[in-house]
Amino acid sequence: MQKIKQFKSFYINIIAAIIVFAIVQFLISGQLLNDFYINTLLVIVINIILAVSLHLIIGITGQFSIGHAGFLSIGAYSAAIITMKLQLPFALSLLVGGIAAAIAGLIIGIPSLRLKGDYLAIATLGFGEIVRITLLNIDYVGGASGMMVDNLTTWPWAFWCMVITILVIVNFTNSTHGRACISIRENEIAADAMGINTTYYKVMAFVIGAFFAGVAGGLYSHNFYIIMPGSFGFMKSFDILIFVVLGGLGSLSGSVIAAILLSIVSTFLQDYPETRMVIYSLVLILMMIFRPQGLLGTKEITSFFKKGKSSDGGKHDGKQTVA
Amino acid sequence: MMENKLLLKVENAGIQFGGLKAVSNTNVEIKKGELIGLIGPNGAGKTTFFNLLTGVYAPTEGNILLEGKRLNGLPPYKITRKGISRTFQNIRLFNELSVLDNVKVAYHTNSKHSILSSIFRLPPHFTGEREMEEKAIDFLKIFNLDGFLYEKAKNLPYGQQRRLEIARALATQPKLLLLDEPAAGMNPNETEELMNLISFIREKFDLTVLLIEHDMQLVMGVCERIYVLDHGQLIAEGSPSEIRNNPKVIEAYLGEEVS
Amino acid sequence: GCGSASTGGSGKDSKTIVIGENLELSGGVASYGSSADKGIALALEEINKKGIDGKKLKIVKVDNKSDQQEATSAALKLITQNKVSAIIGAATSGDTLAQVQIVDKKKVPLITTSGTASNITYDKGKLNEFVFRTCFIDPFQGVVSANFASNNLNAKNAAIFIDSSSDYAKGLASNFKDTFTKNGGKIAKEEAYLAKDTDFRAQLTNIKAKNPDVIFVPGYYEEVGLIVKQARDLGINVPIMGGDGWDSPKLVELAGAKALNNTFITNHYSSGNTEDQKVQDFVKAFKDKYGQEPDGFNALGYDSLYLIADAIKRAGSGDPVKIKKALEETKDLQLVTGTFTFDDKHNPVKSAVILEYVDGKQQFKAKVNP
Amino acid sequence: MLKVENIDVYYGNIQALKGVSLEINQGEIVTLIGANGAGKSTLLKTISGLLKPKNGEILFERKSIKGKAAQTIVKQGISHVPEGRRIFANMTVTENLELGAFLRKDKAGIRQDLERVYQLFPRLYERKKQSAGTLSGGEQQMLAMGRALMAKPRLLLLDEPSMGLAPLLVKTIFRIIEEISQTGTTILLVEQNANMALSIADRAYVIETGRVVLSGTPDELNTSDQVKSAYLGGH
Amino acid sequence: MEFIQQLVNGISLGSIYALIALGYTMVYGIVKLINFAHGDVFMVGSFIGFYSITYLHLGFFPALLLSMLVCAIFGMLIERIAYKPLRNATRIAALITAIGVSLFIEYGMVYIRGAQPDAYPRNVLPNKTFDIFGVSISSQSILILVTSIALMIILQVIVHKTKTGKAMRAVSHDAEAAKLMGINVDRTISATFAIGSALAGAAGVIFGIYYIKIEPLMGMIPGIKAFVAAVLGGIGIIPGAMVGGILLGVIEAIVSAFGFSLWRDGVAFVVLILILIFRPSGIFGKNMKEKV
Ligand SMILES: Nc1ncnc2c1ncn2[C@@H]1O[C@H](COP(=O)(O)OP(=O)(O)OP(=O)(O)O)[C@@H](O)[C@H]1O
Ligand SMILES: Nc1ncnc2c1ncn2[C@@H]1O[C@H](COP(=O)(O)OP(=O)(O)OP(=O)(O)O)[C@@H](O)[C@H]1O
Ligand SMILES: [Mg+2]
Ligand SMILES: [Mg+2]
Repeated sequence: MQKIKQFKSFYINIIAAIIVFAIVQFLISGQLLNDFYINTLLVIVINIILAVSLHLIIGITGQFSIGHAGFLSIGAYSAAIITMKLQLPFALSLLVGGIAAAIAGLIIGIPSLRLKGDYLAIATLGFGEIVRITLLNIDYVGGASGMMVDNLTTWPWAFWCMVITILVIVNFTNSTHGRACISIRENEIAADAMGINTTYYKVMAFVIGAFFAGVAGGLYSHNFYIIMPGSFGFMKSFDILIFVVLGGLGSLSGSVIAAILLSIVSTFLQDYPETRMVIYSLVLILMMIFRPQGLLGTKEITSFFKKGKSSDGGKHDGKQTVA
Repeated sequence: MMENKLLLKVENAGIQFGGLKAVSNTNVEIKKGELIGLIGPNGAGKTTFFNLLTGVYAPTEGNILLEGKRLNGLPPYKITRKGISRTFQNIRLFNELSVLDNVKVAYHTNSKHSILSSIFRLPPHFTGEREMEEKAIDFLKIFNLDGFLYEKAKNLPYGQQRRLEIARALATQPKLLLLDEPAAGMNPNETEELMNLISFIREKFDLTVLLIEHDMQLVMGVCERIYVLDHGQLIAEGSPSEIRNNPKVIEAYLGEEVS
Repeated sequence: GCGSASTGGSGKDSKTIVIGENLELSGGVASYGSSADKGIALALEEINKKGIDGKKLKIVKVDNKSDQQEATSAALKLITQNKVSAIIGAATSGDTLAQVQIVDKKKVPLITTSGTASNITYDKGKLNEFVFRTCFIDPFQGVVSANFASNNLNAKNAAIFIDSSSDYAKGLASNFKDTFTKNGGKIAKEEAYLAKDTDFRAQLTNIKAKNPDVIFVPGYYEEVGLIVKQARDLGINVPIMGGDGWDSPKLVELAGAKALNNTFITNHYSSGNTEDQKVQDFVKAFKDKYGQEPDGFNALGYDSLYLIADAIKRAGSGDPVKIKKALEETKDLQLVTGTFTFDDKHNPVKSAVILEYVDGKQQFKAKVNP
Repeated sequence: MLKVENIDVYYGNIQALKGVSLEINQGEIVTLIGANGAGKSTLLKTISGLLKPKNGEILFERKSIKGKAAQTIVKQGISHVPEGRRIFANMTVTENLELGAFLRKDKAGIRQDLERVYQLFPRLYERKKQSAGTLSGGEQQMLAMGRALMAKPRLLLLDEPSMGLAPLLVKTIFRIIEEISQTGTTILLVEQNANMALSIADRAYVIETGRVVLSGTPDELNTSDQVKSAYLGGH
Repeated sequence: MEFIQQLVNGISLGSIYALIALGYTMVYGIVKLINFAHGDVFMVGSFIGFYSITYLHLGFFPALLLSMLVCAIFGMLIERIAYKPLRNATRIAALITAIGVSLFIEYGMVYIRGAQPDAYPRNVLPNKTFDIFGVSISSQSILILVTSIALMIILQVIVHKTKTGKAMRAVSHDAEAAKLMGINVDRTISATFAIGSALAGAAGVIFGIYYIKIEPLMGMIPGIKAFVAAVLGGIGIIPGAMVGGILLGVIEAIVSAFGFSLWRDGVAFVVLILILIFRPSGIFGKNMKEKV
């Protein structure tokens, strides 16, 4: 029974993805969407990949990481080197970007074994800055002035990378491995006592998360003509973090929705140059004040449609309590 | 005979925090299938002793042997896989996970499907997950928790949380089960139910149980043998009636008369 | 989508011509972007007072947050949504490079106010046809400075202190170095800093130890002001030189008039140049509007819009391709930051002046033609 | 002394107390028994101001304290020893005790009470420089009670003071509760250890899923079959 | 000699970090909030000092006090409006709010006065440079060091010896239990923010006088650096902030002295990560392992 259900939802999701893809592709081919809208779509898709990959690290595994821009930049630069310096195919560059970032994830996963909470946060922030400063000092990739990159990211590439990212992370999360990660988030000591190799899963979360951030990096660098170390500072990490938290920590669909909404808000605010950041920051503050648990809390969007068998204890989390 | 096989042997084990010898020089032997009590005043080092057994702390002296194999210095998850599982004095459930998932996590060590099979949704993933679910539900049935499978753990009433913790510990399929004050915060009536439950699972799963408890009714009622710890040292060992009348224990722990 | 129902500003007989402004109005280099913005706003007022053959200019401003990703998307928006006839911006090379391929593909001219990297207009032997710049390119100033150091200051040992996060500074520095060594001088020490740094004492201490005759600091006034001050505090009294990035009244406030004595810069114009009416008018108009002295970025922004206005006038239409063509044909156009003629790489050919700071005032020393 | 009238208390949407009323007279020990989750702790928290009732009234010495902030209620003479001790883990034993007297200004009185607490709990005296987090459970419970006494309360609310304590200490704690009561402090005691609680109480209330279902003297309750089977164990 | 000069450079840079880190660490220690807006309160403090010196013609001390006062009020307002509603929410939610507040202050300031820098007037405090065996030390850098140490001591006394300080620590461990002691939690947290923000304000004025240049985004980098300094020393520990700050300053100066100025921040972060790996709670941090 369970098995059939899982199979079914798996294929329903894939079919839904194909339909979305086809519609947008049709609009693009029919020139019904101009370049600006296409670019906005690509920005959204890249942000979704980033949000979902960080969601695995923070939302699922509970590792407070604020250096995601580090993985993004490693992916972006590695991919750019593959296409621009070595003249190899774009597809390969995405893969290499992912792998390079995953290796970095492995390395930064190691301090995570000893550090917790805010200390881990600052260490990962430091990691992001170290990556940025290193790039700044490598002349091969242009140092501070950056590196020109051809525009190769197209809608199909971006879209299917996003679908794969979501599928992999959803499938990982909804398995015993994902539950192991969640148990670390919930209570590391108990997880350990239940025989979960917490070291392994923490590092694994970093590696998988970093891999997809790296892929996003490849898409990113091939979409914006130029990459510079300056674009990958901690503010970029914060932007990604904001998607995850605003969507609801632990909710994948929440991260996706937040990434879409905030990308649109940000594009929209370009028209209000004097006040854009003031408005943006107000939006942030107000959202957090009125929905501190994020847009979806810890729930997934699907649970709003399903009644009955809810695994989230529905009404119980109306208000945070004093206890 | 199976029954008399030595399961756990603790030789001169101890641990020091800074200057404080929280546990020192303890020698404990537990045979397969026994139900043992560990009592002692507050701060005697009982929980710390559990922490030594489960690898939360590595002993600074002595040895801990499970079925003759040394456990010293192993990380907790490895010790769990070798067959020691526990509950905590202050409940440590996975609060945001459902009751069912709490138990599934504990069964994780026994699952065989790899990360790749889960990511690609290969057949082993489905068989593995199904087996886990069935097993987990079986455990929950024993504890009468199968009515709350999809409730978040944190939303359970206290008594049920305690039982869920025991169910979860059982799901790792341990040889030795350590219970740290399982009856704390329960009224006498609930305590009695718990006593029966502990006896029942011991029989059913062929378990060895070591439990810490301050409720003498429970300890004297179910334990076959009792160790008494005071100031980090074992001061007595024996059957409930021996312990009840041991002057040292009375002085340090029980007080004048026991009801 | 924002669907800012564009009125098709570039329509053939429309009364207004829409110009896009893609600048760093927030983020790391917001101060440069918003400086350019002020200059542009002043120019817009003046131009629209007279009109261009009966037409008026309208500016659509977009903030690119000092971020390349945003610059790309802003350029796309200006072109496809607002249908602009030309774009001004960005203020920095990186944010300009992020738009180059787009404007070339969409055939809309872009003029950067202060993006000095050479590959903005001409890259790997290929001209980026629709891209122009108002500022100098780097080599010229570096060469002029080096010659001045060797010939007028008789310097033999120079130290260079570079803003490593800026192409501009790196370009100036490398040309200075080449010319200075060609002149028989020696570079005693090279040190670097990054934009937004505030403490330069460590590097200056290293420089001091080498006893140079002159220090070349081709950065922007925000950091240079502090560098000059800290250098003097550490007892470094030798001449210090720099480029047009220094030109701002803030420099004097930051460094202090006294510390600034014995420093020299290359610039487009001298605000104290009483002979040049254009400069005087600009300085006065700027002061009237904003109540402060203009800086180099203000002037470059101001000139950028005038360059476009002039091209529109000659093109006689708001058609982007025609404007581009007219821009290419700009000849001896007298503006505040010099006399403009674009070379075949779309760089302005204009002369430089050398200025000395004396008690906080710029004093004209020499004029150097390219 | 304390009068609770018909209060309703909610956690978000769930109602934890449904029209609870009770009364405590000057100098009494009143005990509250009930199963896990019955709402005992909720009631204490509501009295001490940590939770606010939606409806109903709470009068302390005839004045309404309903909805007042916790710190105001402490000032009026109600001290609450919360469930789970809640001592300040990184502070020393002495500092914890001093915090108990936070609102008091009489230095001499505070000194005296400190002495008294150390007399009641010699164990705390031995550990006065130790940071409270490293105390054992029983020591922490003593500290929590000592800390509450430092406020010199007229009404002391105790939430499961014997939880997790060794038998000897349970006896000690109950002895101390009686001692405290003899000095004139009124006590509202929540206990799982119903036998013990009833043995020292003047009156008792039984609470079940948010409602008071029974009340009376210990003798009356001891003879009630309902109470016996539900709370006192089947002996 | 040159090396000693570099050490002196590093210590004066480090004392500025320390000055900002003190307020950071104190707020963190009590409220457990990484208050990213702290650097921006520092910026606001700097501007208040600037305006009161240039427009109100106040001297150094009055300007310093005014700035501290205004920042204290500003800090309390921020807490009341933005952080208080999130007191029971997750820490990470509060962190995002703090980032929002930080952006709001930065760009609110840009909106009000533009992004251009301003320069502090230089006659506020006499600046003498002492030349000791070729090492130049400015009287201002000595002043900064002395101020930081003095403020550290005052802060330490406030937190550990006064009643308010005890209340602060109690609130930091368990706010609900603190209420039961009669502590007014809201007021205590307000006081914490007031003191922390006043320190940031003081740091802002001193920074302005020492480095001259102030601008709306000036709080970002020193804010992050100060946070790093606080973590290095053991976040929440007041003397730790001091030591962390100085250490960070000295590391930066030495890295620059060896000619790797572009790697300066990178090295600082590498040192941070290494220290954390070996001492996961910073130099002075007690490794408070959760008791099981
Ligand atoms: N991590 C630690 N650091 C320092 N001291 C510790 C630590 N863990 C335990 N202790 C000390 O060791 C002693 C034994 O503590 P333990 O928790 O084992 O007591 P216990 O016998 O379980 O008491 P209780 O019955 O109250 O639970 C106590 O004095 C405690 O303060
Ligand atoms: N913070 C909270 N949020 C939501 N529900 C709560 C909260 N605290 C308690 N409850 C619910 O309110 C009810 C009463 O709880 P309370 O803690 O008052 O019970 P109790 O009688 O003290 O039980 P125990 O013997 O376990 O201490 C229970 O159903 C409990 O689940
Ligand atoms: Mg214990
Ligand atoms: Mg309770």
